Amino acid sequence: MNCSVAARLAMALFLSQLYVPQAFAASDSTVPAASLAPLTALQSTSASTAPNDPAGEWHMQAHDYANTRYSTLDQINLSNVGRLRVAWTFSDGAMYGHEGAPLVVGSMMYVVAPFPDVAYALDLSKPGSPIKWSFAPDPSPIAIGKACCDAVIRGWAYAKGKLIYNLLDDHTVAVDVKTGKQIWRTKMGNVENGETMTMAPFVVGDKVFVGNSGGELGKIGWLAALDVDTGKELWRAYSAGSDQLVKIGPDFKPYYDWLKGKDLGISTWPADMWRTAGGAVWGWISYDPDLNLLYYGTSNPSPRVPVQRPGLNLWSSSMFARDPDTGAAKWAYSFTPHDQWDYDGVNENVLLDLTIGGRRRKVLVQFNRNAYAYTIDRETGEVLVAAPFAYQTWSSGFDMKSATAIVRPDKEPKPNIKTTDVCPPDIGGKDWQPSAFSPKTGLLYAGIFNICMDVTDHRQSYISGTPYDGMEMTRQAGPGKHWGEFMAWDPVNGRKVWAIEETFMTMSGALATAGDLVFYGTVDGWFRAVNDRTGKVLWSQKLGSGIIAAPMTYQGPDGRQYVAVYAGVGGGAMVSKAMPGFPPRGSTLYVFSLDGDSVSTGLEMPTTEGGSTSTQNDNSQTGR
Amino acid sequence: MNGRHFASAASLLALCGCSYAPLTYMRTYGPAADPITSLGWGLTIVCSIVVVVITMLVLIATLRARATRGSMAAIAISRSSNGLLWIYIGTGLSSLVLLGLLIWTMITLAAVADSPKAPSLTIEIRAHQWWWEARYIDPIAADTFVTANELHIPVGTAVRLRLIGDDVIHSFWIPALAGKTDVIPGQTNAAWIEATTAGLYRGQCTEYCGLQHAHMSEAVIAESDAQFQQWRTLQLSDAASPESATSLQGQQVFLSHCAACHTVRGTDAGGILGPDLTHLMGRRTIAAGTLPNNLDSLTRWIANAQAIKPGCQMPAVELSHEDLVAVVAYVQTLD
Amino acid sequence: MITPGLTESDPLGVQRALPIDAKLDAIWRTQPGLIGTLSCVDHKRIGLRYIVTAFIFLIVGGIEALTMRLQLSHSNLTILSPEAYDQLFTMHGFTMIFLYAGPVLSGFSNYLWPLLLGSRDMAFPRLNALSYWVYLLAGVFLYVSFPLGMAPNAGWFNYPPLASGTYNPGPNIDFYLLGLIFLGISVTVGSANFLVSLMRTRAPGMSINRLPILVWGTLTASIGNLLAVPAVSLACVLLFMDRQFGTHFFDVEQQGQPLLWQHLFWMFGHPWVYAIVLPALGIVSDALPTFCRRPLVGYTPVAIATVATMVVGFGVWLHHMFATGMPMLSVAFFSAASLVITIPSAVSTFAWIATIWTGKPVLTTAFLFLSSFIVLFVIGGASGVMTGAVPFDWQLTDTYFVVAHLHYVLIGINVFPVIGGIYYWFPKVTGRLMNERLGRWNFWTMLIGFNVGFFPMHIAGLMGMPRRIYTYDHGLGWDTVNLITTVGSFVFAIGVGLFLVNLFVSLRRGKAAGDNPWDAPTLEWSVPSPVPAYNFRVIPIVASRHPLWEGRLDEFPERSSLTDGYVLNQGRETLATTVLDAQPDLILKMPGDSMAPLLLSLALSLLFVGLILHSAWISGMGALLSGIAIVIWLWPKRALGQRAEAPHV
Amino acid sequence: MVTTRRNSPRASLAATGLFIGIAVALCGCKQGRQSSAPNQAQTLPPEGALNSLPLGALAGGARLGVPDNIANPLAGNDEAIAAGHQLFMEMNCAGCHGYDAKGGMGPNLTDKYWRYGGMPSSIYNSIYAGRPQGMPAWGKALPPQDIWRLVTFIQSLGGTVSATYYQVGLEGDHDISSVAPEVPHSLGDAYLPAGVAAVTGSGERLSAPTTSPSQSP
Repeated sequence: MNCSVAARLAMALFLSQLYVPQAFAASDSTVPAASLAPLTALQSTSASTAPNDPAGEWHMQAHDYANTRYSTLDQINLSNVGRLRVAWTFSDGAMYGHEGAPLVVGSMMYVVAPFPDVAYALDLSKPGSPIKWSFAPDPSPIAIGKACCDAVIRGWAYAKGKLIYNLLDDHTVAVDVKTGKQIWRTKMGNVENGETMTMAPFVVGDKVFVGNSGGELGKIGWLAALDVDTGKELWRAYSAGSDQLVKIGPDFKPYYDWLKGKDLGISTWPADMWRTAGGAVWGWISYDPDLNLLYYGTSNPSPRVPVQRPGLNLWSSSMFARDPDTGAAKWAYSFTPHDQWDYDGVNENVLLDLTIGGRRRKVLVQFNRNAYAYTIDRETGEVLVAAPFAYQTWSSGFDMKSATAIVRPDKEPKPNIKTTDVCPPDIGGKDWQPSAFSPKTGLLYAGIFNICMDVTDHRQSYISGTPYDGMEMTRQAGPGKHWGEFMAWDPVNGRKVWAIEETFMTMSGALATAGDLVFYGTVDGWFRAVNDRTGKVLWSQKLGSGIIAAPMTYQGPDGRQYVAVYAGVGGGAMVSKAMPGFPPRGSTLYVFSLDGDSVSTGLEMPTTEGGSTSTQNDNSQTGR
Repeated sequence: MNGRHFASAASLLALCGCSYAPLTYMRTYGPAADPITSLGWGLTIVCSIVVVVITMLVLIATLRARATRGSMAAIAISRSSNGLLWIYIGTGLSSLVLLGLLIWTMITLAAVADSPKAPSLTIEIRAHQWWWEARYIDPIAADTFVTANELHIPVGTAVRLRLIGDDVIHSFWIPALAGKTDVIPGQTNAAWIEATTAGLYRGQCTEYCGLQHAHMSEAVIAESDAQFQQWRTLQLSDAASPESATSLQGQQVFLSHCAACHTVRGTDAGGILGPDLTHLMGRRTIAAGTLPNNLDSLTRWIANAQAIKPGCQMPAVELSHEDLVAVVAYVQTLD
Repeated sequence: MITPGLTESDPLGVQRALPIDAKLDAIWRTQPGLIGTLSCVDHKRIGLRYIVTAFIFLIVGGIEALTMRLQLSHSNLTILSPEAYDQLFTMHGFTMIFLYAGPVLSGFSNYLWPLLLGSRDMAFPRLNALSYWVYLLAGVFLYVSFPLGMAPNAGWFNYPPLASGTYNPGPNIDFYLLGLIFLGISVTVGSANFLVSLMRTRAPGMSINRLPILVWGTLTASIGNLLAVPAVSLACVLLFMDRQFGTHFFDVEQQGQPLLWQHLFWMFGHPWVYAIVLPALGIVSDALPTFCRRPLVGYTPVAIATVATMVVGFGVWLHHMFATGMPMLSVAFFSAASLVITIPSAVSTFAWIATIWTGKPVLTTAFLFLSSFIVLFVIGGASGVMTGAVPFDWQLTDTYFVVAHLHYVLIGINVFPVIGGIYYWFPKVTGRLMNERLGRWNFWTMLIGFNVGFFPMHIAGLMGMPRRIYTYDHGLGWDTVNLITTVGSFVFAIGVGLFLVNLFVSLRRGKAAGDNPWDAPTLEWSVPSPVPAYNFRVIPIVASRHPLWEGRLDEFPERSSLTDGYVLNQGRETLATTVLDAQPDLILKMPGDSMAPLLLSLALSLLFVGLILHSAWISGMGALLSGIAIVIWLWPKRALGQRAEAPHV
Repeated sequence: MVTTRRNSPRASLAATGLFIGIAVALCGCKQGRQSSAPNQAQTLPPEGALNSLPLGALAGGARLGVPDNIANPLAGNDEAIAAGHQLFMEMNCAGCHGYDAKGGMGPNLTDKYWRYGGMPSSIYNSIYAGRPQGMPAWGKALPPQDIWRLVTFIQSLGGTVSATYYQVGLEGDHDISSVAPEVPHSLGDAYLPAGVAAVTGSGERLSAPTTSPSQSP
């Protein structure tokens, strides 16, 4: 894919954007963009469904190793999605941002609240899904003041009868799903110095992979493997430092020459600054069982003031492909070397198999915060497609030969001087909210942003336990008044197929189902289902708070298909808290089904007038 | 007519012994300054001659035909003819002299405006209120390190200086090596220095920058290439870890009291408000040239910096005597 | 209408009083008492007030300088704290340059212009009074900050960001900014007054090639001020808005430019330093010939040189900023311009030397001051050339060499001619001669003290001593040089003291001087001394540059008529003449004494006090009162023919 | 004929003296602008030394920096506000509390809601001793003079609570009208267990912190 093709692609994309009418999206009126490309050409894009969990259950946050968030359930489909009603709800009472998705194993649902990270098991077989057990780990309160971006938890994992998740105060805990008792708790670092953990653990076989947050407080990032049964740490790979620390060995073969060399984790940093390098691992992990490779990204270099750290600052704002058993890195790629805008690299890598240039390729697609959507060959790390998916002004083009974006000098932030109209801002064209892939359409569906910023840097001292970033910024909407969009993306041609404009930034994850539907939520609280081919909104429901979590779907013991999503605004969405109409916080899990039916409905249960089922399972209430 | 020849010839005239005035620029040691010194001596001599001539003319004119006693009115008023000739000759001669000086000035300007050969070393100098931060820039990022107030440079190589203002306007000046260049916030000024002979060359901030403008001096140590490389490798290394009990306790006191403002590479101390102390004992002086770098100065400075440089940013840190002794012991391990 | 009058003079040359004198005196005399003093618009009283107030500020500035010299007399002294030293050197600079040098020359010009030009008063007498009152109140406004310990402390040039709100949050710098804007009003108003007076109030026949050089000097200075003062007033307003109302003209973070202040300041700065020396050169060019018993050699070249100096003076301001990293081409251009500006000064220097050489000099004290001025002028000019050469200026700038240069230029060219001028014109002002013996002591003490004090500063500069340091370390070789400078400064101070003693002694016991003790050629010596309120009994008709020497020089037949001319005794009147060749044009009705100037200046000071106190009420009231004072001022008066005459019944 | 009508210098000397007097009276009346001697360490009674925990560590248990009712010696002083603002940026406070001090990882410092007391002395103690939810202890890194400068800067943001206000909160003022409407009746309610939200006065205000200026955790 020589650069002329990419240029034409970018132009095509740009033109297609022009046709997107900039109509202000009323609460549920959306305007689909270009019509869908002919089906056959895309038919060939597919994704592995390992580890092939039971169709009706949801064992891991991203549904499968490839991070597709695609469910084969089709009981809810284009024809009946209009009848979706709330079946039941559950509130965990913690007022921080809710970013995780519930897990369903068998007839039990497992959820974990944000700080203080109380876990709940809900018995789906009983009416109203009562709490079977709850587990309160009681993490240290220091973590609240050290978590850079709200005391959140981005997800939890299920493996071998254990619910495994990270506590904000730098511990990983495993809870027996039968009894709700703690099996093991491993301390991964010191929260006093500013290292916290918010990422969703990722389980492969008998290993669980966890990473840290704390790039903002100057903590060096790492990915660690723990044994599922004992919690013992097997290996830990850092994001900077000597090759030995970064676990770069002889079989490390990055595709591009500027990533080759000895101890790049030290030589691309000024003397001794790799110790506070950042590159935290707080995003999503994906795994290819055939190649036996883990894929994950690292966060921004620290401090965020580029003049203090000349050099490429490897391996921050990059991604690694590692062998899960030994942790040895097979290849790596840096999205934004010497990252000056805090664009990170931690977003989800969706593993797809598609045809590019006539050849069948195993690829991964990442919508990076630097507003470029990358389609990368996941065996070799070669960048096949890199096209902007959102409005950006920081780079004047993409050099496909070295796979680096060409930086515009006037958009480089400088200390004590305000640089205006830098797009995308620090939270990027799309942040960590995970996208979904539908093999039926071969498209990726993601919520993205349309935001720019004025940024002033301030040179930073490293004072342990205090922030080490130094970016002062004010954010405003990009072209057109809307802050966010929900779009469908063609990974083969690097092209936006359709987009729905949203007033607020679209911070929720996406869910694609076999029922030709895609579900997403908005920061002002709308939960929508849209047609995955045309982008037409078929159903919308206003929830109690903003939605920044990812929806999921499962088949309950009663055989019905349910769709569940958390509504609790917080996390990154708080950057727009000054906008009029910004919702208050919440902590409610909403579960929808057709006509609101659930285990509770059925002959034996009395119904009050107005058709809503009584949820009170107290005999004294019967008959009224 | 290079600087050195002029200097020796004119040393007899020199009213001051230049040897013990370290900041003089009438005797210089580098291609960025030598042409200026010749021009300087030339200007001084030409101007002195002009002054002497004019003084003689005024004295003679006054004494040759002065009126004796008697009232003013008694002396006849007359207008002699050749007065204008004075003006034509005088102004003509002056213009010629000025033209000559102008040409010499432009030649010198061309010679010192920028380094004839491409500088092989770049130092980024950032001026703060009342000390100098120097960062040695290198294509390999890991060879970039920070030091303060004293610059080591190899003899005979041109050094590019990038001057970046951080708070108010200062002026970086090493008289023996080059003219001064202001350090202005919001812009990066470029300058260059080069030393032909090894030695210590001192300088001082010469743009009024607040209370301690008087105690903001800098120095350049020109040394052989080998010595320079050795110094550079030492600077790149992390701070040595203390051994003795007092210095270990001193490190704890340092980490809790001083880490917010000072950096010691290899420890958790990462403050950039004050100078980088990783290799403090390698420097001749402390507090931007105000005190010699010895035990007594360190103790007095850490105990009460305000007494020595009133108004400076270093606060009077309240330490018990035992902590003070410990932290001084620790600081002295940072060589 | 011209009335013949008898003129005889007694042996001392004092004219006999005639009845017309009493009538004119009654018209022009200022009422006695406090009201008279406050409402006086007589150019002579205002001129003297300027000189007296300027000398008070000279003494205050001198004391500040001596205190600093004590602190610098030896290394590592702690007589002054850094904050105190910073406030002292800022106030010394501001006082000497703004509150002494300019105003003392305005004083001379105010007193002498009507007498030199053959007129009864300046074109705008009330405006003249306003310029003095605003000057006085601006000086007081600034000096109020001194006892409160909040005097400006960022140097007389006041560069941001040091002078910005972030690094200087207190009211110190607001006192500087508002004081300078307030003083700017006085300078602008005074310059406008001089300009119009020159164009309209010259005696008939005094075409522009017959003007004394002092008039040329002050005229050029005034035009220079009118063009330059707005630059610094704008800079001060911008910095004041940055500090108080959050604008970002000089704030780097919001893309402001600190160098904008330096450009604006020096665009005013350099023309200003010429404006405070050109009138002094004029004094020399007028007084020296009298003591050499011959007219000035090369009147036209010297006049043109004066104007040329100011014109080129507008094109050299960057030589104050050679070290700020300007591009080499612009630096080279300004360096060339700075060397070129020496040529007009060379013309004047050789003109003076030729005048002494070809004349018969009488060694009075005034002559000593005026001739020794030439040497100091050349030393200052020479060191100016040295700093004009840009590469050498990279070494010299901001060292004590520049301090030596500016003191040689300012004291050499401003103070020496001013004191020489006072020795020369004291008899005309007071009718008494100053004591010559005491004058000799005063001269030699000042000359020796000045040179012993300030010449070693060249050496300190060449040895690398930076400016504005409150102390220095031993072992830098600066100790002895600074000690000599301190001693010299004290001797110079004693010299100035002796001058004041001579002044006060001669006021009471000076020998009677008569009308023209020096037998000088110009018009002011044709009137009795001390000068009556109405200056001239009759407006003279001028035929040459030196009306009182025409007879003896006998170079051409026409003679100035000093006794026959326009009497103009119908109220306060003077003659207006055409601009170029001064033909009688019309009779100007001059306004009498008025309180409006004082009221307006007090109202303006209230406005500025309100601004410094951040109180909108007080400044609002000040603005309102200023408006009212202006209305009172401009109210049309019948006496001045500004209202239609009532029809003659 | 020597006339004495000339204007003797003495008269104008008197005039000048007169005006200096008036001007001093006019300007002298400016109150409150006492200039603090720059940086001369005001020795405050530091109550007890902190234990030797590293700077970043929790020091909740440390003894208080100053007694509770001491007034801020630098209140309202221009230099102190400017120096305090500079320290706020240089000591990374802006990183947690936001560059406009309106909150981020750390709480908003410009409103009326103070978890650990809004009086200048309580703010001094919060800085001096640190707080359980992640506020580091600055008692050893910053001398008292600098901490008081930070407190003066925070006071200039308008959020702090005057002593009488605090007393009213403690004793629960029965006459509601005397307390500013948007303030809850009693300021002094005990600190709620971690994580449990207590919705106070104006709905959105929570004991939990609002979130960060930037979003990448």
